[in-house]
Amino acid sequence: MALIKEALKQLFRRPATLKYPYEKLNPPEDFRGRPVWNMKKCIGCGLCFKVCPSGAIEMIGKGLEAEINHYVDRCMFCGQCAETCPKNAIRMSEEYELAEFDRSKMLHKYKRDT
Amino acid sequence: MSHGSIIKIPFGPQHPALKEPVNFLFEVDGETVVNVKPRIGYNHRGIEKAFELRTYTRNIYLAERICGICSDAHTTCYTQAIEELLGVEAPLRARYIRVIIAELERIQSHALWLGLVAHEIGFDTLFMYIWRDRETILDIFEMISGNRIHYAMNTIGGVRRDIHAAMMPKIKKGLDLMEKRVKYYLDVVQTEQTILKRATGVGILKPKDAVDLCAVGPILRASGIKNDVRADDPYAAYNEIPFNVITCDGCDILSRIMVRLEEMLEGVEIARHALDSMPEGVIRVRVPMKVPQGEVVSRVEAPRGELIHYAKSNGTTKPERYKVRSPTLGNIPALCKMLLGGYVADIPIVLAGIDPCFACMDRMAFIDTKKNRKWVLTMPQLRRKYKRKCMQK
Amino acid sequence: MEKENEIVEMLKEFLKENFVKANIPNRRRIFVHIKKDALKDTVKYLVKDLQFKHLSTITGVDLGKKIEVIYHLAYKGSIELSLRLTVSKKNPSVSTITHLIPGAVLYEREVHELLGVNFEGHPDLSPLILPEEWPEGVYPLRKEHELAYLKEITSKKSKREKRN
Amino acid sequence: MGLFKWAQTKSPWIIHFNTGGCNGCDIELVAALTPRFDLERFGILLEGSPRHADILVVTGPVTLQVKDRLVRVYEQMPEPKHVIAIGTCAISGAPFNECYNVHGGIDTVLPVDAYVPGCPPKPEAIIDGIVKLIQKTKESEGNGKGK
Amino acid sequence: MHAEITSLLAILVFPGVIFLFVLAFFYEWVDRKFFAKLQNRYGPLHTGAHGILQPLADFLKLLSKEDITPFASDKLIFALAPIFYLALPLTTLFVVPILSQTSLITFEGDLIFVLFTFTLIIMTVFLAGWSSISRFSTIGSIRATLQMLGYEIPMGLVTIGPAIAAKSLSISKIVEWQSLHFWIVFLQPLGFAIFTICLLAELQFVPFDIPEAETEIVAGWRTEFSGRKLAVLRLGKDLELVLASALITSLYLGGPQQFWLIPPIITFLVKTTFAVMLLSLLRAVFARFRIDQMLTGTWKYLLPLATFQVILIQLGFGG
Repeated sequence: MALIKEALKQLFRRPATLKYPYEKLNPPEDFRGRPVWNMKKCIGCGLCFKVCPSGAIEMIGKGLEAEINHYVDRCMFCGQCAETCPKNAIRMSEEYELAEFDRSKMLHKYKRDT
Repeated sequence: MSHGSIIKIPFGPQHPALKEPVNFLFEVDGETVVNVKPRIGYNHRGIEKAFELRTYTRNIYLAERICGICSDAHTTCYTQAIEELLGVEAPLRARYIRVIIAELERIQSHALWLGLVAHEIGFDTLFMYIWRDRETILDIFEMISGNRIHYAMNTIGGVRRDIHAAMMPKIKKGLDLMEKRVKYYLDVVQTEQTILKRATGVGILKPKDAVDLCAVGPILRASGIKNDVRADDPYAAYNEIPFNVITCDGCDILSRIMVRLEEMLEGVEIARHALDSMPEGVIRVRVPMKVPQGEVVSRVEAPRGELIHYAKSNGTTKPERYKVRSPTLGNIPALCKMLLGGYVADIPIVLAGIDPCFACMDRMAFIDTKKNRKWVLTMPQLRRKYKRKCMQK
Repeated sequence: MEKENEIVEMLKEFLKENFVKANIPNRRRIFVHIKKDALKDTVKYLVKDLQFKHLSTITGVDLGKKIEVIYHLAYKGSIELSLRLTVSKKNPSVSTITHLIPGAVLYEREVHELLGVNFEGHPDLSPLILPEEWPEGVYPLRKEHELAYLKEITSKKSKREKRN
Repeated sequence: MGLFKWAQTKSPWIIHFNTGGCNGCDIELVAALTPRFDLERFGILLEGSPRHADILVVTGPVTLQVKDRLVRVYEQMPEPKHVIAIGTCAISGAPFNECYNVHGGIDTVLPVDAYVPGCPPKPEAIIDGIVKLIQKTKESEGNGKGK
Repeated sequence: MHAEITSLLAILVFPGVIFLFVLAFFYEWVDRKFFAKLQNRYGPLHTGAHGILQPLADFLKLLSKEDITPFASDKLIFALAPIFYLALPLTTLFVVPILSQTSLITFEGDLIFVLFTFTLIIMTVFLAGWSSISRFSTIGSIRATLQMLGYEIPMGLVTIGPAIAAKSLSISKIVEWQSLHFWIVFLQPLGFAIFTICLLAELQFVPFDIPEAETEIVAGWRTEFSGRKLAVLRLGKDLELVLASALITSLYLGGPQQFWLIPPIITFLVKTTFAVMLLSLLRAVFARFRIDQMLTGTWKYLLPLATFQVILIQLGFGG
């Protein structure tokens, strides 16, 4: 019965629940969500793809012409790519609601606008 | 005390008491357990082999994913080992940050564990309260590292993110809240009759057995043996921080609960001290890709006990051999000892009592196929009989 | 480092010709290389006389032609002594230490399973195979098995199941 | 929308299965049940028996040992049933690609209805995945009766 | 003819079958909501207003699910057990006064009948679990029966208390007596406590949810049931909750009484809701006992206390 006081106290308290889909908390500043490439800055050095621990990044072509494919279904959001990038072209966004029904939709392609 | 036939009861691999697949075969005489055969290869992924195929940088994240609850302990152990091979030392500030993260992790891990124990004995309300309070720590983690679990804080040569002055008030507030709540739970656990009934004198592990069976961590400490890697073999900045090694000599589940709760309080103190006395400076040093030849043994006190990594390098960018022994594996022989002679209904709580983390343990498997064959074969046979019958068209 | 040196000296004296070499790379870390046959006596000496009661783990390393078995023993939790010995790959066997340290049961099994080292006198060293259908004689942590080969075993197993 | 269909979208019971993951996702799934996120708001209950469940929530890459079990649990579930893969390793097995005992993502074994990436996904992301799946069943054809 | 239609309507609709089903769903919602509130969360929220339709949604969903009969099971008993499990509390509810101070069916000794059906319910549980031929169900059913051995006798003893006070074995008479004198809870608080504890065990609520302890034996005796059968089992359980709360109300809290202008049905609903909340509260603040602890506990403490209560009444206290 040690908990009875605490339990009864809860009756007069608002639930601790965050009514999630209806109210959202903003993720903190440095949240590690889906990485986003800024292709204006990218020089196509390929470091991100070499360093990725789970092989989620694919680079097609070389140098400034390079296209980057990012597979969200393989990404583990560690942020090593963003940390390694010499030009700071990768940013960890605050996007985390990434659920999909189809794996093919989880591929994000980045290409330099010319 | 034999009442005739011995019944074999499988426990797992999919079982609500276990959030992970593992299997125990119990031989039961009446309500008493007379034999235990663990079979715990279900989480075996083959990580040790994978270590040899990846570069040192990529391995940090693999080490992190050995276990989701004590991920920081694994990375600390890994980065320490590689730093020693490289002959570099992480900056002092980085080591202080490692201590803070490790202690926060210990608090959240123990909170998680206590919640699960409460859940095992059907005390859902306590479970809900504890997990609610645990969110405080997870919020702090999210703020510091950008993720609730898998903080990815450690890197070879230091830590990746700094703890800024702006974060201090929130961390301290969270620690204050945790301290208050833990003290309350300490009180609840000692006064709630139903918990005392379920936890006192259950899962006894005598000090001598604990030493002989090489138990580690809170299990060992709950058997009254003072043993803590943080104190005995200080790493990170633990040699600069005063703290107590908590022991309890009840040898049962209750003392394991007490040890962990007291450790949470101690963890709050350590984290506070570290936050206050953290020196200024850089948080990481750059290290080369190639690691010179050598070998090293690295030890860390994970929330579940002594964690030991052994690394051998061969002068390339990939390790030659990497070995991990997680605390849970070390505690399995002790667990079998605890279960013997106990009640069937006590199995979940005793099992939970060692805070099993099979994800850690099962990077390597051990399966006793020959002995278990009898069961392994009968279960599919039994299940095959369960032919599905669709009544609805 | 005094204590560490002292332990090495004591071991040297105890082992005599069975002692191969020792080094102390860091504080509280000792690596001692001994001859295979002296294992039992050494562990007994370490456990009974030098208070190395805690066995942290046993590591097996594939050196190519030889397999190295390392026993990590801890002195009252602080000094970690790694006792190393090598066995030939053709006939990898070493005597068990389970009667001295009961906690070694699982570690020995693990090394047996993943590297194929035979521990003589182990109470229950039945074939420890990873998944149930893992082929005998394939030890995943040996260097001669490439990942591709191991993965092939994996996929073969799934294919066989599909046919059923 | 039929009455049964409505009931199905309002009362999805889940069963949780770890196929050899690191525990991170499992913890976050359990955290989603606790007061802060409270999955019961949507009528979601965590059931122990596969016979009672509608959604199989799988975490972790499929290891060889656990594969058969996974299929068996799936087969024990009554129709209509869904599978959600939680976490990156359950989707593609990616962090453990070089591990010899890993079979790959869940979709190599079972048909998956929804993927929730993240390592581990936040409880919010898990709720998001389940809610999206419920939305999808609501929109799909059929009267909601089992096959 | 007219009277027959009215009584038929009374049995089928109000306060009979349909009303009781609605009440069962309502009380499940009350129970879940209150339990969640105690745990500082919302509980069902998005199904209907404040999730009030949640139990109905669960029920309908289960009806629409595939119904699997395990191949090895005893099919006849497996199919019949859920029906019995539903029918028993439902029939028993007819002898409990709901609408007025007399129940639909009343006879001298219906209290004994209620106790008898409580035993039968457990026997159904046993058959349900036993017929599934699954380890977990079998253990669950054995535990249910073992547990019954513990609480059945104290429960029988304490329910004699109100009967002695009202000098009748009929629940309706007991209710009537209370409206003329006091609520029996004031006369026999000890009996009330014991009765509540026994009902917790009967309902298999924490701390006595041993037969369906999720972390030990999956879902206990219900493990193998799915689809329609599970729906019926859950409804049966809800009806049992209604029955339990109705019994607390009629035996100890005065039953459906008329207060000024408030009709008896309202007082009945208020009192039973209170009883459900009490049961919920109790199940929130305890941990589960072990089966042997439960048995020794009931025999060691509950039984002597129940006997003591009866002796007290005989001595003229609380009678």
